[in-house]
Amino acid sequence: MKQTKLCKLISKSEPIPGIFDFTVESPEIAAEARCGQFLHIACGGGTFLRRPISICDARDNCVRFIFEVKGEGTKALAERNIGDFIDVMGPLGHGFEVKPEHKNAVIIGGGIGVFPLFLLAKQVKSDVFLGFRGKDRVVMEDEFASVAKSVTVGTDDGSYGYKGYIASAMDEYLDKNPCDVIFACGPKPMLKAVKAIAERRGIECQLSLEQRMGCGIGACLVCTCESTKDGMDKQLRVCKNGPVFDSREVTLND
Amino acid sequence: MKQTKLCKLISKSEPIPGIFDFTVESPEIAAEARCGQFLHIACGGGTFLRRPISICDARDNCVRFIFEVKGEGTKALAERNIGDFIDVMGPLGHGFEVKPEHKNAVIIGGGIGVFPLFLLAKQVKSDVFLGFRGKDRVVMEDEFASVAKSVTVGTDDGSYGYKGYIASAMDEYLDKNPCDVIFACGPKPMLKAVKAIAERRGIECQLSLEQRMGCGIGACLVCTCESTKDGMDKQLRVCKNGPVFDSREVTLND
Amino acid sequence: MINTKINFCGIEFKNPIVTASGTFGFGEEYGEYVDLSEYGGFGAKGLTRYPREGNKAPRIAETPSGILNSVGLQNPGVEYFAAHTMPSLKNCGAHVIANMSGNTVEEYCEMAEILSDTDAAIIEMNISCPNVKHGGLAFGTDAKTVNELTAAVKKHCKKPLVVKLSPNVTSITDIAKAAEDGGADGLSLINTLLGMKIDIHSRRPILANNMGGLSGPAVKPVAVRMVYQVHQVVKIPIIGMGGVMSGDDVIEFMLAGASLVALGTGLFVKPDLILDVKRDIAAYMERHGIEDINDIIGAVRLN
Amino acid sequence: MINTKINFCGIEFKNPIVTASGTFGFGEEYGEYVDLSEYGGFGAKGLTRYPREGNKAPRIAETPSGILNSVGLQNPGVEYFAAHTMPSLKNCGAHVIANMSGNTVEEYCEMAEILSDTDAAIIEMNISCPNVKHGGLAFGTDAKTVNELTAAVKKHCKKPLVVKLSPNVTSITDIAKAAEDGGADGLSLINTLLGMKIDIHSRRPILANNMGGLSGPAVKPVAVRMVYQVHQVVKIPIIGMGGVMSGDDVIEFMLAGASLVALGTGLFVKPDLILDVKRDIAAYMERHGIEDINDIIGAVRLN
Repeated sequence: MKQTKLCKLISKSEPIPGIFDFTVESPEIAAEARCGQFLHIACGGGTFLRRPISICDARDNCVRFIFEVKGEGTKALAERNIGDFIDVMGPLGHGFEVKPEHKNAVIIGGGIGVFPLFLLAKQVKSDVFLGFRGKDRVVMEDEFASVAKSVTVGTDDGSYGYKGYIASAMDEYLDKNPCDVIFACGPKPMLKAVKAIAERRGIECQLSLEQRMGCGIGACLVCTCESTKDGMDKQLRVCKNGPVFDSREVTLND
Repeated sequence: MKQTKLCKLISKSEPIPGIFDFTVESPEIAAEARCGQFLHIACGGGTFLRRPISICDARDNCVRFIFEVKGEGTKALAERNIGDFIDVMGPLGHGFEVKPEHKNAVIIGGGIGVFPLFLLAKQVKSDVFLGFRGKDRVVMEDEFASVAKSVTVGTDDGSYGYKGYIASAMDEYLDKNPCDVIFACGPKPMLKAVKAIAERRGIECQLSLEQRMGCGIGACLVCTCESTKDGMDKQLRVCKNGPVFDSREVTLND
Repeated sequence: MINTKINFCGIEFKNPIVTASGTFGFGEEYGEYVDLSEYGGFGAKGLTRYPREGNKAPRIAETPSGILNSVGLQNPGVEYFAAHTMPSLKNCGAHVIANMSGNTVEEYCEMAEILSDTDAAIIEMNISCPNVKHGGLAFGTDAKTVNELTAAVKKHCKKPLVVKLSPNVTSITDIAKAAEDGGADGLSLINTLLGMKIDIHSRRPILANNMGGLSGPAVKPVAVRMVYQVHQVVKIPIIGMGGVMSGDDVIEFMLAGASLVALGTGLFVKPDLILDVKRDIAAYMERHGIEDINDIIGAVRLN
Repeated sequence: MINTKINFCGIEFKNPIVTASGTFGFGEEYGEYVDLSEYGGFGAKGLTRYPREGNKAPRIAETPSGILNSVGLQNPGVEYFAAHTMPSLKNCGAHVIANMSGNTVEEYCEMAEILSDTDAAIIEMNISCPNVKHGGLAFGTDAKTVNELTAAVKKHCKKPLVVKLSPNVTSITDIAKAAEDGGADGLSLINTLLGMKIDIHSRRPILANNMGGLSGPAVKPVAVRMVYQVHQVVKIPIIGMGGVMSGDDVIEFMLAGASLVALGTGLFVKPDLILDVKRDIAAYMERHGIEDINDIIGAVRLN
């Protein structure tokens, strides 16, 4: 039987303001975790629902996740101290699928969407594209650089690296380089752009989606996304069928 | 204007299981606090209302309060750590009235009702009666002994000191000793017994009452107790008119 | 310079923040924490034709994100209020919203007359009371009764008459329209949801009165929904309330359709809540470039 | 040895714990956390006559001590359930409570017939749906409609028929009696309270469907009150639900009058909630020397 777990917080940092980098101890989760999966965390602070937070890394009996303080729940979570126990369900969901034919992989992340891509980047030597709003929001560049073939960082405001949307940087790269899969996570406009680029170029593309969640395991049917199919397959469950989907499966409509 | 205050927790202990002894820093509250008054504390832990907790002591810019863990609120409060800030309203309410004619004062407390009597005992040299369920629940005996004329401890089960209800011990004492005021705090059956004894003997008696509270300042009219008067004075506000009342003012009816 | 002034039933409120009747006494106690002039107005304790002792204690039970209460309208009576309380509030710096509850139509009418001769700015009529002459069913649960009661009281009322709606009804919009048709100048909602909490060890309800009214953040989604629905079907302005704990909550009620918003149970937690609320509202208006707070009333757009 | 067996509509439940339809899928997902045989029974996802895609996302919004949801009855249709889902659940070790929602009386009757031929133990009829042939008003808000619908469906139903009541009504007892008079074998309550939450920055409701149903601990006091009121006026047994987060909550509902109690939204927080609940119930029974859990049903005494 699966279980919720009380995991000890063993390291905590705030690499950039409002972004918290947590590592908790859990041999079971660390052993099971696949890239692109998430944890469903009871944050405390008087909030009711758990919060889905993607797994950033898993090794040495520990799981690492990085999150942004957005509301009461994540605020309460950020206030936990080292040594505290955190109530975690997971690993949950269907993550990225790495296949033998993925010889030339591209990973693209935007903003807080870069975190769920790290475990994947460790697993598949890739050309990585990371986009941020500005120089002061750039995070994890060095870590990705240590495991990737190449890392291109861009900022929307041009204050660091490539100037403009990171999907455009990737598109320019694809003009000149072979690629047989794109893995993406980030804000919806970025995902829409990546999906369009991949489909225009005929490249397989896996997208990690977000949605307001309830149970986190596929029972309550609230965190749906629209699929390209009709009928009973029209609404897919982000928590169970995803969070990672083949780009041709989903419409990204609101 | 009055204000809620964020007070730093500077000392914390658990003298007997489930009873927590907290001292917080607050020069303003310490200066204002009168014996028998209470603090209205936001405990956290997802509870909504504040919890009224009596002041046990006030000195050196600090306020001390002792409480029993009874539910989620007090549980969350007990989990606070030294250095944490606690959201406090107070001091609130009408406390004990010490008058010049109180030459021979008796203080009687039962169970967690002994805590609100300590500041009073420091102020009026008294004969003190403290009742507990059993030996393992006896608390603050030495502290009361250090400030009182005499201390008599009793236990319901006879496992320590006087065997039986502490009100009976007081009644026996009053057979042989002069007394011009009784100050009491404790469970309702004890208060009823003390009230009856005082009225039979014609001794002034001040009772500290408890009731489920809302605002804590007299606006919401939920924490009423029944007075011996009729009409608009029938319902008194425990938080504002009390928590300490002259025993002849209140009926102690349910 | 942002404008937070609201014209409500022809009366200018310097800001949209008022208080819910029953949570604020007659202003005296909370006035020690925040000057009453910080409020646009405040709702005074519910009055009855004659003094009432109210229910036995316990009168309150805590529930998840809320409370149940059953005070039972303890109050000194409308005549005492008119003679003593209201005169003392004349210069408090905020409008006083007098609140009245009756056992019969006649009592409501008499109270409206008495209150009309005071300095209260507005008369709020609580219709969640049992109609003694008609089997004790609450006035507020039947549209025809609400219409007739409102029309009758309106004839005796020289102040703006605001009808306070009970949420314990199948169709809040039917009741709202009935009040409007009866001549109400404004509506306030929501009153409390009827609830119960049982002590499992004693097997008895915690409230001495067994049942009580649920308020606090727990009910906010129901309150916002009802304010929205009512705003869609009436032309008269609304005082919204139900679990407000922040300036953001006030904005939410205003977007749903409230012109004024009342703080209530939240005051028990934060006696100076109004100060946070005013600061948050100013920040919101600045962030979104809103110059006049009236622009957000009912400005929610459906998906 | 304590007894936790409950006879509900002639069916023996090994304990009083079930789950609320819509929170538990068809048992598959939560079955990975706790063996389904731990439950007395479970409420399966609400079915409609034909498959439904449901509403757009977001379908959930968090509220203080609760959630709003608007799934919109996404489900594979009653025929799929009868042919595929129910057979796979036959040996799951817990009774299955099938749940159905209709657009018309005819649809309800057809579904009752189809479900009667499955191994579902009980058929639960959700009447909070709009009556398409009568202007879209919910079936469950009018006593006469409820009575007629129940009587009609009962003729087509070979299983115990439990009517699930909406709390969004003026008189829950009128609706409950109407269902009982119509032939309902049991009642379940409460369904969700209608609510709304607005994103103040986008000025839009958070739910794509604008409004949704409020559930979770926030509504528990309303649910307990309604279960109590209904238990006082009907003879048929009740499935109580609304914000259960612990064994103590289950006991509270049973004292109020519920024979079975459903876990719902609480499962989202604690997928293995049933284990805590069963442990707490056993401890309560031991503490109070209760040998048979049936003894506490409706055992609350008023003050």
